[in-house]
Amino acid sequence: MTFPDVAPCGRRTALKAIAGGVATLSLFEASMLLPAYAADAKDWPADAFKQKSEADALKLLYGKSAEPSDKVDLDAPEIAENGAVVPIAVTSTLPNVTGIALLVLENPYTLAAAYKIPQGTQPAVASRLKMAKTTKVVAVIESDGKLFTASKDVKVTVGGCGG
Amino acid sequence: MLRKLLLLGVLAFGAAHPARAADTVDPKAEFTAFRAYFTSRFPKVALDDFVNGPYSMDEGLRKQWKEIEEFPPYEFAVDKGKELFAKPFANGKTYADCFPDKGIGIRQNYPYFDPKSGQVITLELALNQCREANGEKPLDYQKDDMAALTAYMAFTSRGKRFDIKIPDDPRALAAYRKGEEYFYTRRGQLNFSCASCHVQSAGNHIRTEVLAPALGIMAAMPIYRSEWGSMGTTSRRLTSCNSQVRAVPLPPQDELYRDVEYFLTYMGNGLPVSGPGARP
Amino acid sequence: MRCALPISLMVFVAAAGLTMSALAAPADDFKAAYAAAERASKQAAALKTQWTTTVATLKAAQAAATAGKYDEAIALAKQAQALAEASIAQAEDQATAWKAGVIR
Amino acid sequence: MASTIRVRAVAGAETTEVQSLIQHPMDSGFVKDANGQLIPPHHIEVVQFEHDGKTVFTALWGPAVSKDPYLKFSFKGAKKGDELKVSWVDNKGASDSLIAKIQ
Repeated sequence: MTFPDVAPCGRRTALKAIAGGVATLSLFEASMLLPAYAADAKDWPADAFKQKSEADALKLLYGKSAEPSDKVDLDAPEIAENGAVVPIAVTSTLPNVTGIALLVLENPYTLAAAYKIPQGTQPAVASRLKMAKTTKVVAVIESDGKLFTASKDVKVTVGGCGG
Repeated sequence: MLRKLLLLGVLAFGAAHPARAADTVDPKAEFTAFRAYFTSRFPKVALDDFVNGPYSMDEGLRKQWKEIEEFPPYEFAVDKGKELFAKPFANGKTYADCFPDKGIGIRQNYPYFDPKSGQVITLELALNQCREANGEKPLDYQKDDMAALTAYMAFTSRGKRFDIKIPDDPRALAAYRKGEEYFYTRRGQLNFSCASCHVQSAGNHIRTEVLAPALGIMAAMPIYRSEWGSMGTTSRRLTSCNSQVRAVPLPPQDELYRDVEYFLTYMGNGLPVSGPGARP
Repeated sequence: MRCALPISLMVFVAAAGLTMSALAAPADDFKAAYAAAERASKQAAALKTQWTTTVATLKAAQAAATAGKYDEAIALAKQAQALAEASIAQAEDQATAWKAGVIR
Repeated sequence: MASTIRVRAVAGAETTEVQSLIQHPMDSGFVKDANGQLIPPHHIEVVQFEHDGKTVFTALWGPAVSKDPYLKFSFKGAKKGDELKVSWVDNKGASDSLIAKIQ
């Protein structure tokens, strides 16, 4: 099930897309169809960000489960310099990427960030995340409607001396 | 716990010297020895790279640092510092009127010894002296505006070589010596000196962090530490180091802090300004 | 068990001692212990060698006293004094010992 | 008040690389302040990048994104001099936006 092309974003194509069975799409995916002119809080999948497990977060976010793939490249440090600012970068050679998500499994809420990748945008993103403790970090790529993951372990401890 | 402390208390009571042995103070000779210590101990580290502290010592940390430096969080502090630096005081004057070259590209000359006051003047002290001379209240030495101002002034001096002067004036030599003494004196319940970490253990890990070598350690000031989540000045770094070894810090810009900054920055002469710096 | 006797003797004396001091108001004992600790702490501060743990223990001693827990308060005051004295010893030792570490 | 958004967008042959840094505390709600009180969650939820009236990137952030959050991505179809609109909204309804020129 590939996403209806949002651009050019004429009323007719948008309406046809919505008529085309929005019921099967989760709220998150449906909201991708509507053009938004500024960041809109309604786009934010609050429930997905409250989940404690990877599977639950992905179920709410994409409505499906994921499988590992070597076509997803996750760059994360082996030992985090500081758990408050951990540089993370993910890229993929998979086709038609429409979404990327980053999960930090040992954080109180596993989903750290999700990104919508419209047509014409490269399947790669870099960011800086917070990690509560030593954890597995999972990158999820949504390609042709299916989810593929790569993961890395990041050691996180308190920095510095005494106190 | 008490027993350990009593043991510490029974340290050999060094007989107080009736009169301090008049040891001569030779900054130049000590400069050469100081530099030789670090360059021979870390032969693979390029001299100029010492200003990057832990990142000249550990590949994994360096990679993360490089990524953060692409668009570092201290950008906001530099922009705010630039804005504050240009904002006139109530009397219409600005910081530019207090500093040589209008305050641009001069960080490499601080701290300097001021013969008139007989004091070591650090950049932070000079900024507050400028404010007070123009009828403004002094700033908190450790964070916020002072950190933003010194970040901007360091940014405008990036790459310039440190050029700290110790004039042939007994008061200047005394300040250098007191700074050196502070640097090597063990303090706090953990009984560490600056040298315990930044000389003997330079390059070693302490939890996730790597101890920066003392050579060039002042070059990146002020620093934005991920730990603080904000910009901090040399004063903030020195006082927090004291607390970490459980020594009660002196007031920021206390004479001893300014002397140790004078001593340490002098030891980094010739190295490039790398502030403001991002640190763990 | 020859050595047992002296120990039991000591225990007896200590118990007598305790009953004796129980008569003197514990608050006065605390004041004396706290004053001694404070004197040592002030001296440490003057030598710029004060430890953060001395300050914290003094505060804890004061808090325990205000809460009426005098035994604990006295113990904490004594510990604060020990910390202060250890920091003074450290400063006196370091007044000369620092030179050993200088890179020459 | 200076904008909370810093953007560097550079048009390459194929794609335009965009880096952004936004000034925001990104409080997670799990951190205590000096006197032991929990600092309530206060973080950006949605960041939107638009070029030529079309959304080219949307970020959905939770409390685990670092303070003064950074983002890098790239997209096709823009050239030097074009405008790139950036906007964000946080969980308290605060927001900011900026129109940057692609270099």
